[in-house]
Amino acid sequence: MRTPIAYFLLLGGILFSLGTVGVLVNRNALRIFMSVELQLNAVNLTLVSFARLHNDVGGQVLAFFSMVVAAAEVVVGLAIIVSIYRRRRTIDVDAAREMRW
Amino acid sequence: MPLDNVVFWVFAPIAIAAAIGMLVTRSVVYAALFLVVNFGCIAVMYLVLDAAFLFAVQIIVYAGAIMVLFLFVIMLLGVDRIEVRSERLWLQRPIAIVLAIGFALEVGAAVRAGVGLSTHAPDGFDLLQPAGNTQAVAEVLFRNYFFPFEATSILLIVAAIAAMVLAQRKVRAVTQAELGAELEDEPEDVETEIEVTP
Amino acid sequence: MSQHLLSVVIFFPLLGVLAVVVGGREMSDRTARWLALFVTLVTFGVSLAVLGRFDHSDPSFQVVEQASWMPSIGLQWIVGVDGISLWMVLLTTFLFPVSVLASWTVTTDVRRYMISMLVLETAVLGTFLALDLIVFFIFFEALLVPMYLLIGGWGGERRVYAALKFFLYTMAGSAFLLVAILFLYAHTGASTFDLRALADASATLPVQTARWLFLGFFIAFAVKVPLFPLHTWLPDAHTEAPTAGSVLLAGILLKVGAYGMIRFTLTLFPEAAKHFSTAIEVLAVIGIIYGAVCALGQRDVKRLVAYSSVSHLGFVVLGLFALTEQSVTGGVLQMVNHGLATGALFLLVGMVYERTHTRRLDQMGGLASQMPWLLGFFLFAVFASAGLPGLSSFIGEFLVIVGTFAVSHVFGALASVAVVLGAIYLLWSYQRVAYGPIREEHRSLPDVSLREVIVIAPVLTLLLVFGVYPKLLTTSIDPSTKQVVEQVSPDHATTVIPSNTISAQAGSGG
Amino acid sequence: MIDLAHILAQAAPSPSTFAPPPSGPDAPIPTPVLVFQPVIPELVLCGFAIVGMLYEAFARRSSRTVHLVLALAGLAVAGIAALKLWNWTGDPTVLGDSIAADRFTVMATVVLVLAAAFGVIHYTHETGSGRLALRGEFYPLVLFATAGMVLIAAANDLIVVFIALEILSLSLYVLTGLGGARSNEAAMKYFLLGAFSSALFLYGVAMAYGATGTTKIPDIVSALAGQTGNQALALLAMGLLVIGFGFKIAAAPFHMWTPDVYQGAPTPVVAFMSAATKVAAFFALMRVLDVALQPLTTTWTPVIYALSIVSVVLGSVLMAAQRDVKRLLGYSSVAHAGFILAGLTSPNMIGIRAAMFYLIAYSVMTVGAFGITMLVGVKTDEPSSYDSYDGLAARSPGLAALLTIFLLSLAGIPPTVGFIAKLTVFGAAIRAGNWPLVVVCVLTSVIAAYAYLRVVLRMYFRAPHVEVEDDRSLAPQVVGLVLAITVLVLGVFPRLLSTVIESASILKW
Amino acid sequence: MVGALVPHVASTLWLIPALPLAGAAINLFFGDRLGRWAGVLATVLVFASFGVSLAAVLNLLTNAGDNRLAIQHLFDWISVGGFTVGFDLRLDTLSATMILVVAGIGALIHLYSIGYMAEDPRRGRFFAYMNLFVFFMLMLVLGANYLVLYLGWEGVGLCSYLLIGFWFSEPGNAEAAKKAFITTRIGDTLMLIGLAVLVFKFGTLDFEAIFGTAGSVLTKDAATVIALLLFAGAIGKSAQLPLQVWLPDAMVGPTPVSALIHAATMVTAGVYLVVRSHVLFEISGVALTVVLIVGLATALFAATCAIAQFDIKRVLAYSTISQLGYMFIAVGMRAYGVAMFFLVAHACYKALMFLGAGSVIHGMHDQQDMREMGGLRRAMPWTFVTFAIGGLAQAGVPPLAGFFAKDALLEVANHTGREAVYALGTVAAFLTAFYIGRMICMTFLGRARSEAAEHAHESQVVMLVPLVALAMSVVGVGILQLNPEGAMTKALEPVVGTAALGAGLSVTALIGIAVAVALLSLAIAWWIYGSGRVDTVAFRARMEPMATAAQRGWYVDRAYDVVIVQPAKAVARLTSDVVDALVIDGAVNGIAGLVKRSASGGKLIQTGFVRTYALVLFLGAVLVLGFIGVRG
Repeated sequence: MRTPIAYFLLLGGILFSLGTVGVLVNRNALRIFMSVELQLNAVNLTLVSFARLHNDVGGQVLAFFSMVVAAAEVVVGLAIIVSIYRRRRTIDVDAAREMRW
Repeated sequence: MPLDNVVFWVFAPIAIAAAIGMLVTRSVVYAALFLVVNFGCIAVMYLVLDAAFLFAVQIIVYAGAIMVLFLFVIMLLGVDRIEVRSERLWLQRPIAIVLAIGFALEVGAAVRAGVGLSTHAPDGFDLLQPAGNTQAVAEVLFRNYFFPFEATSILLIVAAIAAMVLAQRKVRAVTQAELGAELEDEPEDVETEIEVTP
Repeated sequence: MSQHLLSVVIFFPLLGVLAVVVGGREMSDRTARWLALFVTLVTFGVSLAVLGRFDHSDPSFQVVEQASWMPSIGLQWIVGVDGISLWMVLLTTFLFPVSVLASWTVTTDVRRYMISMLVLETAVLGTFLALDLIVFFIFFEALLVPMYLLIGGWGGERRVYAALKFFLYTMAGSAFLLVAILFLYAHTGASTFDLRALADASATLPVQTARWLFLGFFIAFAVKVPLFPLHTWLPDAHTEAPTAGSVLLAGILLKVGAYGMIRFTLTLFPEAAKHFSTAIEVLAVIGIIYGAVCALGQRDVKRLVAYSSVSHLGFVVLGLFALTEQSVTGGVLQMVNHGLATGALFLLVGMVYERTHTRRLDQMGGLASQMPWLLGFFLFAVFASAGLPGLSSFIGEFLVIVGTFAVSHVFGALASVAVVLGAIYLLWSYQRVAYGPIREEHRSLPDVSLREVIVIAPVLTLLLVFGVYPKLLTTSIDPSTKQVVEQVSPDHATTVIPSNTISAQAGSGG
Repeated sequence: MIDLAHILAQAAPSPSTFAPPPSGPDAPIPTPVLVFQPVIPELVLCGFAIVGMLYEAFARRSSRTVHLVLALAGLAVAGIAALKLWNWTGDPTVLGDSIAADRFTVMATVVLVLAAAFGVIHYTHETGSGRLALRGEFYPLVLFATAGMVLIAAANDLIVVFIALEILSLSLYVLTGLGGARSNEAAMKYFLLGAFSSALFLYGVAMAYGATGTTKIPDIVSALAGQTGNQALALLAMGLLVIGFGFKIAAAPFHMWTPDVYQGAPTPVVAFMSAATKVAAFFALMRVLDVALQPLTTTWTPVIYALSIVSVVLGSVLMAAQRDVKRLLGYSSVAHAGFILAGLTSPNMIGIRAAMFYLIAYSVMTVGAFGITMLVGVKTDEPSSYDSYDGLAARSPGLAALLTIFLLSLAGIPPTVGFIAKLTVFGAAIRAGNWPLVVVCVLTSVIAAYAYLRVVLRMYFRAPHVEVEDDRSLAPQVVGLVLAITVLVLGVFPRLLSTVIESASILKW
Repeated sequence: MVGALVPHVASTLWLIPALPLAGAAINLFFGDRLGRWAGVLATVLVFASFGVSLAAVLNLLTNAGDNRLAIQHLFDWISVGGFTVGFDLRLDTLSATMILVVAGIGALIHLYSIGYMAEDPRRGRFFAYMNLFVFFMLMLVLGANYLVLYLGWEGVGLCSYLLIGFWFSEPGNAEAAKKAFITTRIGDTLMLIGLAVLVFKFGTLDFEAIFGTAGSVLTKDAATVIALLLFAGAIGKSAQLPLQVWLPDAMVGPTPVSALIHAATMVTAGVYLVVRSHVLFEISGVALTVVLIVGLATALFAATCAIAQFDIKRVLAYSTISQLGYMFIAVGMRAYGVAMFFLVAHACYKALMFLGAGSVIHGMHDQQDMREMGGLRRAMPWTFVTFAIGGLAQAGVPPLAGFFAKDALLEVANHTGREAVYALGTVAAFLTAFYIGRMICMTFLGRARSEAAEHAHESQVVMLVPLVALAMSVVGVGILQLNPEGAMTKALEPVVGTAALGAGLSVTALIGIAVAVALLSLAIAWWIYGSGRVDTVAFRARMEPMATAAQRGWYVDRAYDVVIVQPAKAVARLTSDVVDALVIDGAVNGIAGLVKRSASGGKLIQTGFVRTYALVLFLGAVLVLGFIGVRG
């Protein structure tokens, strides 16, 4: 393949940063969580690119693991969000600041 | 111009655009859909990177299962209607963006120093996987990463239990204070709470 | 038993604590008091046994006890006694029964009170006997807690503020001490905290380093002493503390600081000690005069005594850092004497307070006509504290002045100015308390009770005895100080005092 | 299970003597030698957890006693199994180098198991006294969390670290939420931030992989040492990993979740997680820093140095302004993270030992402290607010005395273990030449002492001005007493612990 | 060593101070129960002490002149690193003179006190203090080194404090007592510094050693410094200018106290000190001049004050100051024998006059104002006669002791070519005679000017006996020193050496002048105050404001108060209330406040918004990575 591997890595980095922005600027718990998913995907991309760089399938396996983990995380995360919504009738994270200082 | 180059330059922008779209769109549903698009692009990248197996998994697990789950929750909660975007923390966005850019630059610098912007992946990757990518992945998985693989099983059980705990609405004794809080929060839960509270 | 004598001295009070704790709520206040008294008395007895086994001619550490404690960092349990610590220990074990007996009037939470007292005694004894820097530091820190509880729990109106201030002030000081100790430990290569070993090893340190470490040690002790300008915790703590608390603070805890100076700073960093001596002497002299002047300005009798302590401890520090044998011995002597004299003063102030329920000078007066004996004792203590010859403080002050004079005429002269000031503020306050017409509400106050006589009499007696025959102390103190001084400044040790022996002979002839 | 392991061991050829990769779609995949003894504790924990789960699922009305017994049994067996590994003579690393079998791990396991046991006991009491609704799933989740923690301490492979991290995190998210409204909020905060930080951590793993082409610590260290590794990426990886761990150990500036979660989560859960999470994360961190990134020592020590300073200062100063004991303990956990990091600035055995000692000491103190806060000021809206502590000494002297001991120990006043712990870490730091750091630490510990003393002061010198009552039941007080005695005994005879640690502080890879 | 020659003396010396000490101890604890026997006990013990002293002195005099020295070493008081101070007693002719005066007159005054204090409920305490005083005074004069001397020195100060303030319930008394102690303490402190210098120079405080080597050890300047520091102590104790202010106020104490402490013994300790240390003064020379000038100034100053007083005791107080001035004049002229004789004589007649005054006050029911008296000679003849004898003695009427003393002094002044001293001395003598005359006239002559005066009564026998005894001593003691080279001087030679006299006016001429002056001034005094021909009130009015100024001691007190005392108080208040409370402690609290504020400010970061937390977390992440990037 002709594309420099760095491009993929940079793409991953950019996506990760975008995901970060999403985490930071959103007030909607679901959006935040989606952004986290974006980050994880960016990481996966990075892993796969490195796998290609090293000529080592291991990287892909790692990405696979991270997908599994992501899946598990999603389950729990969504469950938490649902329970939050049940209790507060909103998933606006800024609403939850009873504890501070 | 070789194919993979074309593919990259076609899909990378789309992926970024989709990500940005996810950020800026007003509706959560759209955001989810943008994310699906992004995942798709990434899947394509996997293909370019000779990770056929992951390409499949990406499509099935992410674009398929996970995002559907998301959409399902969105619908369940019906939060797509009420979407307040006003920013109370006025410094939050600028700082966030600046930091993100900084982070990206740092990663970029590391990559540039570490990998080099023009380094090409060595050839002969397919030689390592005579029986195809899936076979190779499985081999590595079950040989070197046997134990992590086992560990993930625990993870999944935990996730299942967690979901169960959080999902089921068990009646719970509440302290006076909470009861007060509940009263404001969710009127319809009150009587259930009260009747079971000794 | 015999080879663990010092450990017994240190930890015996904890047995009392144990007993009280086990006794629990069932134990009556009365029992608790008597128990505490008994325990402290026994401790005193044991310490007398130490005195018995002490060889006065031997300047080095005796009855030493050494055991590995935390080998991973070379921490050891080393305790030993020399001519200096011996008297600190005896002073402690002597003042504690007195304080306990003086606390008979405490009625709230007696059990917890006595527990604090006993824990405090153990901690103090530990500081005086420890020869391992960390062991010392442990006790040094540990004694903050019971004192904190005593002040905060049984003190005056602003007790909480005073207690917290006392605790943090001293802890902040000791922070530097800890760092210095660890640094010393890490950089001398001798991976031990044994004072004796480090004293040799510290000689290898670069001069600059040694000086910084010296400061680290010194600040901690300067706060404890307290040396001007680090003294401001003292008035509050003294004023708010309960009687026994004040007695122990003034009598013993301040000595911990001075003791630390002579035992550690001088021993470990002789060069630095010499290098900083002048600066420290200046501070000490300022403290002497400043404390006296502040005392003059007080309206609260306890505060006044507290400031007088600042002045007197200035004497001690001056003596220690004038680094002549006379001055150092005088300093140590002054530590004991001040402990007794100011201890007595606080005891008596406490007795007066228990009757009049005021500490304000302008609300007393004429008490001498109502309570001749109590005020008589008071007067005795006042003159003892004012350094009247024949009472103990005089010898100490005189030796300090003489010794200092040999080094610096100015400091010697300035220090003796405090003699006048001392007389002024002490007599002034005594006059306000004892003389003049008596106030109506004080007409029916009772004179000293038998218990109070038993409390105060021994202290006053010692003041007289040590004043007339200080040799009791000096015979054992002198060799140890001689050793220290020779180590720090060999040239100072003896030469400053021209000993024209012939005439000295003629003097003591007959 | 052990037999199975042997059989497998016989069956499979050793990875060193691999046949050339067989071709063909349905050729069997040779698996590496499987030696399971070192992971028996984890397996036991999971096993009991599953049993507990099944019981919860199928019992009509699950009894807390059964759960308690099950959980304690599981923990006990796990602990014993771990102790059996003390003299492990087999390969230092097993299961394809993904698990390290050394005393370091054993140590961690024992501590974690104990912490979990206390958490379980506290929870049982709390629910028993009706202050908290019983959720049978608590017990299995705690066991799973413990398993994850043990795993993270034992992990010799970054991906395993990551998975274990997720196991314990997911369990803790849920456990955090097992309370009222506040715990719900706490759970959400903890989860969102946790997910965010674990993404960073994973990115770090990826970078490590990119730098060295592997995630196995032994290979990483050899790669980096042999300079075959890629410096720039390795540094990036190191940074990201430190950040990920920093979140778990609550080091500033990654600590923000701590006070809220500590305040919001049910006290028994906090008692467990405050101690266990720190222990697990720190043990893993030590493995990563002192083994995997050993070649980069000169680069990571300054980072740790900086984090340490920020943590102690921020933690101690903010403690001074608190009005809620659980929150106070939250910030104190930040400060303590800083102290431990100070110990780690000496990148060698001394630092590791100091940190281990401190971690164990901290676990005892914090578990004890939370155990007492659980009992104070029950049946009030703000049980852990300072107001509930006014006049505690007069109300229930026992609790006051115990809490005082723990607080003094946290403040590092001798003769408590807290002092010895501080002594060891400061000693380590100074030996590494970082005396300025120690000066900062010591001074801030004075501020911290002020914060703790404010509580002591309220307990002893203040008259109660709000109507409060305490739970004076015996069992938890006995537990507290045991811990308090431990605090004092270890403070007076630290060698009891230090000697053990000395022999346990050798990391194998 | 030398003392060893008279061991039996040396071995009994301790008994002399020990006896009164025992009395003090007993009376202090059991005085209340002893009742009136307290006084008896005290008196007996002092008499015993006097007996022992007498025996010791006689024993001492059996030796040849140079061997008249006995030293008893009781124990080592201080011994630190080669610096040793023994608790030593020393008996030589000088201290012999002193102990006889102290014990003898002390005994008589004790006897007198039995009567004087008969009604006082606290007489147990009183006699305890008195005995204690005698003890300390004896230590002072017997001390064989400066430290023992200093012990006595401070001790008598203490007793003076206790006894002046004995009736402390009256507001002024305590004030006076404190003033006395502190004023003298100022001098004492300088003296203490002097001691330090001595140690620094000699390494010992022993008289023998110091005086033996002083010539070789000390330079002139060093000697001057030491001498002046010691003299400062003397000034304080002997109430010389500028520290004379305390003595007049000290008169609020019981009269026997004034007689014993503030006339006969303690105040003369200064003279004793200077004579004892004459070696140092002589090496310096300058110091002697200073002593002379101070003495002269004081003598005149105090005399002028004495003239204007109305309080009989204050007259005596100022006269005492003035007479002490005379003694210092003698010392300043190196006429130590004369000075010592003056001391003895003065002790006798001044004690006599004080006791007389006491008897008067007693008879007048505690009335001390002479304007309220008059014509008492009829009511109390014994008192009148004895008092008159004392007065005439001080006025310098031969053949009474005072005459010989003053005459010898003036003769020395004249024959050593100190005309100025002679002249001024004579003036002072004139003034002395005048106020003595005035006092006698206002008190005993003329007619009773008040109720009390008419009903005044003679005192009881126990009080009159001492008066008579002292009167006789005043008459008889003159033989000790009929001229400057009299027996006293001879006796003191081994201690103080001799000073040769030059030529001047013939002795007879001097005597003539002296007597003439005395009689003339007495006559004038009688004409003004005794004859009744002069309206004293109008006369005084004419003298204003001089009179009042003199009565107020020329406002020295007021000046001190304005210039020193008040400012000092202000400074003290300022230091404690502002500097310490606000500045130094303020700094401490400031730091604490800073921490608190930063805490309450810093906790605002913890907004409760989870996104803020994330932001901070990410910020930290970026910084960490940046940090690494920069470093790596």
